[in-house]
Amino acid sequence: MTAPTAVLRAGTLPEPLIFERSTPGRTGATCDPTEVGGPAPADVLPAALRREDGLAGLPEVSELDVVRHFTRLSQWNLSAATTLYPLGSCTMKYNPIVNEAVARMPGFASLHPLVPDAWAQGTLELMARLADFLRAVSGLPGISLQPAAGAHGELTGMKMVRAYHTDRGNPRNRVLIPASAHGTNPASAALCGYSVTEIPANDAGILEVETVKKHLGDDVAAMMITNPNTIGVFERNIQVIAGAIHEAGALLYCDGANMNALMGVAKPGDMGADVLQFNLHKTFSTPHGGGGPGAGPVAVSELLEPYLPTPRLVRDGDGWGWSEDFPKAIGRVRSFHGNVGMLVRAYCYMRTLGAEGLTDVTAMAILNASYIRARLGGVLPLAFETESLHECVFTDRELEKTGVHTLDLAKRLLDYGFFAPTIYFPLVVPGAIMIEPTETESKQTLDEFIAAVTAIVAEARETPDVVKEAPHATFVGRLDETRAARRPVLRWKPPAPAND
Amino acid sequence: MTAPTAVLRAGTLPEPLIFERSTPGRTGATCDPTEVGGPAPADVLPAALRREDGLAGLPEVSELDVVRHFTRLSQWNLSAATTLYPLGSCTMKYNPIVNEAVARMPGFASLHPLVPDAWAQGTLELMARLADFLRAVSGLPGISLQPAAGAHGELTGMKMVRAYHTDRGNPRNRVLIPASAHGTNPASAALCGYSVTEIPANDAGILEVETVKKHLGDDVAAMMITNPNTIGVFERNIQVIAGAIHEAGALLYCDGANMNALMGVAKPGDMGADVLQFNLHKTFSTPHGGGGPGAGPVAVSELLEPYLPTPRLVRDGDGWGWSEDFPKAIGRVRSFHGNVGMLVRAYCYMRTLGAEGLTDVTAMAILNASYIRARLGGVLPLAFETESLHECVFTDRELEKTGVHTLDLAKRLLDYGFFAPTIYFPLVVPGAIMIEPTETESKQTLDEFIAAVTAIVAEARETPDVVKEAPHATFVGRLDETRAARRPVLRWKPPAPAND
Amino acid sequence: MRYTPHTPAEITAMLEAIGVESVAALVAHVPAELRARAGLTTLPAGLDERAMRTELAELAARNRTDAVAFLGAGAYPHFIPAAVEQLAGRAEFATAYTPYQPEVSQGTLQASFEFQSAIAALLGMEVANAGMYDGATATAEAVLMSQRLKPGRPLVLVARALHPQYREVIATYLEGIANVELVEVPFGTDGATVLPAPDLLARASCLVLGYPNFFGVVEDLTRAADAVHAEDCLLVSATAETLALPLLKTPGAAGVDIAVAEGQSLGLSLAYGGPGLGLFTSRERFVRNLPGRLVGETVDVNGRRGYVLTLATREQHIRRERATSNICTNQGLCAVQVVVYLSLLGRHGLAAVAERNLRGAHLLAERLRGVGSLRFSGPYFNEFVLTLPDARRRWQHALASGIVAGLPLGDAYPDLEDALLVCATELHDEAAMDRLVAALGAEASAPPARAGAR
Amino acid sequence: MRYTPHTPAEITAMLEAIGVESVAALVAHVPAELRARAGLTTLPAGLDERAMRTELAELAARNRTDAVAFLGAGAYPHFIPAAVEQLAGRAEFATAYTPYQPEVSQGTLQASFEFQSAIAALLGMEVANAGMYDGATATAEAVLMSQRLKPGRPLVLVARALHPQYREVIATYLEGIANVELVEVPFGTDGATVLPAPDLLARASCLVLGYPNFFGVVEDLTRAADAVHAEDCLLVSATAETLALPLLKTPGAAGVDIAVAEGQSLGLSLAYGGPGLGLFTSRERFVRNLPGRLVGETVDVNGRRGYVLTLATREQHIRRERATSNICTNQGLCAVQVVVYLSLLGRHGLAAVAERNLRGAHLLAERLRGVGSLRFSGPYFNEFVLTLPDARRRWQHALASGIVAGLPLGDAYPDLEDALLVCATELHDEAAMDRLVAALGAEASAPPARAGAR
Ligand SMILES: Cc1ncc(COP(=O)(O)O)c(C=O)c1O
Ligand SMILES: Cc1ncc(COP(=O)(O)O)c(C=O)c1O
Repeated sequence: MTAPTAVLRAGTLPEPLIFERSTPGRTGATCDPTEVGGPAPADVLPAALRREDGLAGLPEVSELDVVRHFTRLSQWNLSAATTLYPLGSCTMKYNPIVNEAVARMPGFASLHPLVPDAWAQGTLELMARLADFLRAVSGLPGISLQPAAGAHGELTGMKMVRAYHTDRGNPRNRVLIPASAHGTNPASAALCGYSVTEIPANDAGILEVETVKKHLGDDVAAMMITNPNTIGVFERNIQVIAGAIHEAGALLYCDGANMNALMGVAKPGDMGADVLQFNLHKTFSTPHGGGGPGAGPVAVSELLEPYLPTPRLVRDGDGWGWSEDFPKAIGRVRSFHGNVGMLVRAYCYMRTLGAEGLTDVTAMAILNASYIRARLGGVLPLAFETESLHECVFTDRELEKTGVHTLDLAKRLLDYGFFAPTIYFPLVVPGAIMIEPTETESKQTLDEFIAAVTAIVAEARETPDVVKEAPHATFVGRLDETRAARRPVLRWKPPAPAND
Repeated sequence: MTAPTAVLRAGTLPEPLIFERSTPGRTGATCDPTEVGGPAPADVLPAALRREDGLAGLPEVSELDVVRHFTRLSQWNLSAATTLYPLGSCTMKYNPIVNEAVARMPGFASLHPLVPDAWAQGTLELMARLADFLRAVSGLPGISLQPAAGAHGELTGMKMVRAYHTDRGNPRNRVLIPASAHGTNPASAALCGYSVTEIPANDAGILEVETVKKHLGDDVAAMMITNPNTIGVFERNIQVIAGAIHEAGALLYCDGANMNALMGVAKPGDMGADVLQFNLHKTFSTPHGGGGPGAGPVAVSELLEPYLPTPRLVRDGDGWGWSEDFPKAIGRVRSFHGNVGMLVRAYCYMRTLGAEGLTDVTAMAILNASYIRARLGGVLPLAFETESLHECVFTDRELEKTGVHTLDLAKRLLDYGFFAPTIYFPLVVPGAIMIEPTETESKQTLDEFIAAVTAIVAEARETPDVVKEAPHATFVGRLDETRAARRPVLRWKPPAPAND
Repeated sequence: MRYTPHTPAEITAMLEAIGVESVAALVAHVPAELRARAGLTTLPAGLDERAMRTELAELAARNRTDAVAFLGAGAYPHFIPAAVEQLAGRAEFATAYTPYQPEVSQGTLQASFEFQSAIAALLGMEVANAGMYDGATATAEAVLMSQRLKPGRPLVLVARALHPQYREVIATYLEGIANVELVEVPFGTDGATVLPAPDLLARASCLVLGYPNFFGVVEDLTRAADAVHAEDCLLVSATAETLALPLLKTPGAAGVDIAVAEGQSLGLSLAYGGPGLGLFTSRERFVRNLPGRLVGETVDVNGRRGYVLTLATREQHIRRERATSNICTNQGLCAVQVVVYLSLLGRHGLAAVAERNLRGAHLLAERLRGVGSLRFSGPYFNEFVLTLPDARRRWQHALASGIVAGLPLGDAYPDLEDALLVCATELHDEAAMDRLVAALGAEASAPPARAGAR
Repeated sequence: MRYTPHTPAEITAMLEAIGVESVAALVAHVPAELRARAGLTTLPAGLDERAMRTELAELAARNRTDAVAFLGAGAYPHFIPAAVEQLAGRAEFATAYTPYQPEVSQGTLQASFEFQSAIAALLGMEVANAGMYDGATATAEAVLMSQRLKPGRPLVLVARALHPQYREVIATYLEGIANVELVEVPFGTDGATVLPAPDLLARASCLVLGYPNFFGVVEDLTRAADAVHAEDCLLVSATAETLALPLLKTPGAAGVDIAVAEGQSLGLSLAYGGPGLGLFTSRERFVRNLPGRLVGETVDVNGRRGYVLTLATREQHIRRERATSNICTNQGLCAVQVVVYLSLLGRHGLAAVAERNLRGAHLLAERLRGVGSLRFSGPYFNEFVLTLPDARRRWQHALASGIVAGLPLGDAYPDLEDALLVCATELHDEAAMDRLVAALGAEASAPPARAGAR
């Protein structure tokens, strides 16, 4: 048997792949296929259409095996439920447990999407109210809840932009995007057949009206702006820029991933936005799930309402129903009606907090980020000195001199029990360290985090190798990403090949 | 800030006491006390009856503080859901997750115990069926589901024994208990006003008829026998012993904690038992909860039925109702009707497995214990060579020669990622190591455990200090129990005293 | 089989390692007559998970939990935030056992230590143990502990206004314990217990009072403590509605010696009366006489703080027939759940919820004034005794419209046949109150009939 | 406030550290006109947890989930063992994000790797990614990927028997992508797709078939692959009812190039259609063209096995406008839940549940024989098209007795106005089937009325 300290490190239990736990013939949950009559598969499926490998390569384990396996695995994650997870741009706030319980109520969870509308009035009413809440927050009149995530909302929004222009005779072919934008912005624009022109910001990290104007033209379909932008700075010229964009016949797409900074502060509709996606998993606290599911509703101005995806929720007597009757609509962007389970959670969150609570969310998110910015300002240089809102971005410009880079600092933070900030994004900041604490963190936690960063910067000077070789205290050490990409091993394979 | 390796050990996050997370004025969940009318407390409670300390000493934390705190704490436990937990006599089998879900259904969980019987027919029917199941398993006709745990069942049973004898004119004053019995047996007898005579077993670990007879007399109220006994050995003379006990006018109490070894093998009723407690949290898989809640129903022969606790469940038309109409009953042993939530879980378990499944449980429990016994027999000496059933007991007789004791071996097992067996019990075995794997463990897990014990015994010879200083890989090192007992610190105290 | 993992091949390999031919051979030494009769013939066949859930859903649906019940009387409907069960129910808490190996049980142990601390603070007492089965057994154990502390005394004094089930359990526990007589102490027109005469107290090991008592009335523990201590007797308080304590003078501040309580109100679901949780607290100097488990602080080999079970020499597994109690498995997970609840609501949330209860119950009492009258004049928290003519029949009448109008007291107190024990918590809104008033009042003008259905 | 922890004192201290007077000062640089209009005036006031749950319970109760629906058509009611949601829902999985720091995200990463492995095995394909939004978007992405792999081809061939919503999503995604025409391929009397002529295939990047298709019919992928590959075109299969695959020849074995599917059937609740999960698999040599995240195996500095996100140069955060897809947040937790389900049922349980579905649906079809007839002769799994006179009105009639008798097909296929798409899974027992037969059949003897309510 292996030496125990390698097997068990401070209470963290090891665990092989679930496939490696298999024993031929073992099974967990099952049912009796013959509990009803009816023919056997071989009686009704021609041999040429039948599966022949007996599902080789799928696990053969007991229920207890499964429980232990995934319980152990779960303990290898840091998560917002266990520690500060200050990933900039991701808004890793507390995900209220009660919202999980509500979403799992059979009345919501067991509803088939194709029941007659009359049988789904609870969910439809919830969706209608959520749409109203999103109207209130965005200041825009048209809402679609269909998109599954932020990028999907961007795609949906840009499809509408294209439909709008096409409707006017020319889809146009360029989209302006600030250099600091999230990667999904250019990718979404490209998916809609647009080429991307990158727009630089000024030295303060802010878009200048003149720079935008220089790039505008009648081939420009839209400009995509994130506000506050990815360095956490409010684009204070937004209204003038919007005017210029509109003057050029283009539309303003607002990336709403940072709405956490805006509730009670400013509405995109007032800024001149024509279309915007929400990231409910950020602003409205649906759990991130290790990468989803999220929800990316879009909000649009009146101009774009005719193009919203179908089906759309419409009044039907006292209740609600679905309508396809929108000839200019871009059509569906996914099956059924969206990630409804996540919409339920977001509704619970907004309903719980209400107007006052959501306003407080933004105020406290800004306070927390500003506090970190102020306290760490002397420890690491800020990427920009400009006032920022809900997050702040530092650079490793100074740190580098010790041979320690942003990546090392991030890894070392793991040793202190924190998840790392977003790093090397936005791309315009060399060695970016982008910190978004969110409003649900206490001052104590922020102070502990500040102390950790401060300690690491000191370590970088005094014992740089400790930082460069970090993490030391995690379940596995620093992982070899180059090897993973060079010789990709993307699945476990059964010892005896399954399909030939 | 403290050195990180002390702060975070391999993914295990540190956490202070919840009180140490408090900030004056902070609050988690709350409600608006004035959402209804009605007077303020000061208007209706005289000052002399009002609380004055403002609840000082209770936590002042946010919901996220609470979530992180208890999530982190939970990760410091080993548990049956994370690893083999081979505590002898405790039957740490897999606790099916579905049973938790059923017990939490509002229909069961939100039922007030004083609703009219007609409103509780679902729960009453479940209790009636569970009682039937327990009749089938024990071979005894009378059941009370009231007791909250095994020891409480013992107390209930011995109260009935006393009532029975009192009814016949003399409560008698002695109870015979084998030396290997669980501590709750003598403690329960004593709580019923009996003195205890300890009965030795023979060299094979088995009770001899003659030994029992020698101690019997007309002052003996009962003998309490665990079968299979705490070394896992079936008391093969049980029927003759029961005869002798009955001949002396005494009763046979069977400690049913080991029923996991008997389903489909032997029924206590057939052995001559007059009264027996079940430990549903052992045999019938309700989760142990870090020490409860459990459930300790009692089963009795016809002789003792009149004495069962009240209220008793009786037929009421098509349904069920409660009746106090049993003049000889010992009365209540607790409030309401038992740990009903645990009864629901036990019912789910028994209903899922059915006759065949429960029989298989016992067969596989015995197989697993026999396998460990066979494979470890060459590594550690058995306490007794006698055939055993669902658990096996080793001694540190040989190990001791290396300076390593049972306690050290137990602590070292923790480094290998296993919970330790029950140790130093039964008291009749010097340095006892009592292993009960249960039927839900796979051969792989047993093999890993066997390899770990084998490796530790080798370590004891080669590097005994590694074992004596264990555990090394746990969240905290070996804890100083002597200090805890000598200067007891039993609570956190608020810095400024609360109540004076 | 559902939860047993071995394949036939594994079983064969294991039998080979053991050196027997079959699984049956492993039990061949059990007497054949026993084996022959051991078949579980009357048990049904098993069910898969889907079928089992269907059956259980059908059973659950036979319980009426949808209707409005104004029932307390020892079990209190309160709102439980979702985080409470979610956190306490985490598998690592739920599927561990008594923390015999503290190094890998710090989760349970620290939570238990926090539980003891929070309970001691809530009751204003010096020490709390890690929990008992329920409030009733905790009360009985408090009486037994009093007997150990005052061994010569032949009497145990129990208020008649203590929860009847608690009194019954005390009686069951005392049965067979030589030379102790249980004496009931009456209550006055205010619903509070009339303090026993000094000569009675002088012969008693303890006086047990409910706090609030069964009628919801808040006893004056301070006065009781003075009287009781003057005769070197012990005062035991037993609280069934522990959510009253955020507003009431603590037992500790009042001078109580042993304060016990039922923890169900603090985040545990009703579950038809169990599992609940017995809270057990006392003066520090009695600690070696406490029943049940205790968790204490200590350090590990590296000086790091940690927690262990301690003072185990009081307990059955060490002391056997001389133990302070026979309790072994207690209600561990309920204690974790309670400390999660106490943490989540905290100092301020607890006070708010308690105040909401008090306000609602007093509002209800006010609204019921036309229907009946308060039986007792003493102060109360969220429960009160309503007397009204023909109470039983009116109660039946309300039941028919889906309302349980409290608990008729006649069974437990024949002198209170015309009385209902009515409870309103934060779960009862004004609409529910109106329904109760209407249901009980509807008949107020009808002529009272004799002999209502029971 | 509910989820913001600071006390006034803390806020003051923090403002001091920042060096401003008030929280408002922190947003003073935002243009005043914007701030002036920013009030959330139309939002209601907040609710405490109890009131919020009451409101949501009331909404949930307005949905009818109690009745019997024979609905599939892209979302399938299946039994989900309790362990599935319990394990996948553990806070450490649910509240982490994309594993950017693999050293503290091994739980998510290893589970994702296992997911990829299990999905590849289930579909018989060489590689699987970590998941897409749903089956429809996965299908659209498969078409886009085909376009990347066969850049010159002007056509995309899509079976008319593919789920209509999947077809719509493909159309939406292709809109604005220059020079691609979408061509629908008809189905035959067996309900299977009639393979397009070679000249069409030769101009197409891919042919997309449902497997089973929207009518429940099992297409012959092997034949299709041969025909498609003969013209150097790609075959894409899209499976909406993935629980059919344990019984069907795998897409991989049939020679499919890109096989996508909807994972909802594998342990995800219906939730009114989302979140589901897009499964995306292909040949290994296409791996650098895959959309979405990929998890790969590697080692740490000590040579210990571990998992990381890999081949990220395909993705938007590196490649931006040249990425293979714009997807970022995917459906991570759904993927974890699916791999828990696949593990719990495993090789044998999956086969058993699939067989139970097939048997039940065929039994139902048999019982419906008197009421209507099967529209298509092709083999099917758990879903089939029933034609019956006056289908719409009969469907309405069944609805009135609490039964959704499948999905009327007339809206999506005007040529199938008289047809219902009927699905039966393991959740439909014989009693439910009898109710359906009775509800649809009750009118069988009545004279068919014209123009039923729609
Ligand atoms: C600024 C910004 N825009 C867009 C997105 C994309 O959102 P999603 O990941 O939900 O697709 C993100 C997500 O990280 C983001 O931070
Ligand atoms: C043999 C035996 N008897 C009795 C008991 C007492 O049961 P409980 O802990 O449920 O009170 C135990 C529990 O450990 C036991 O092992």
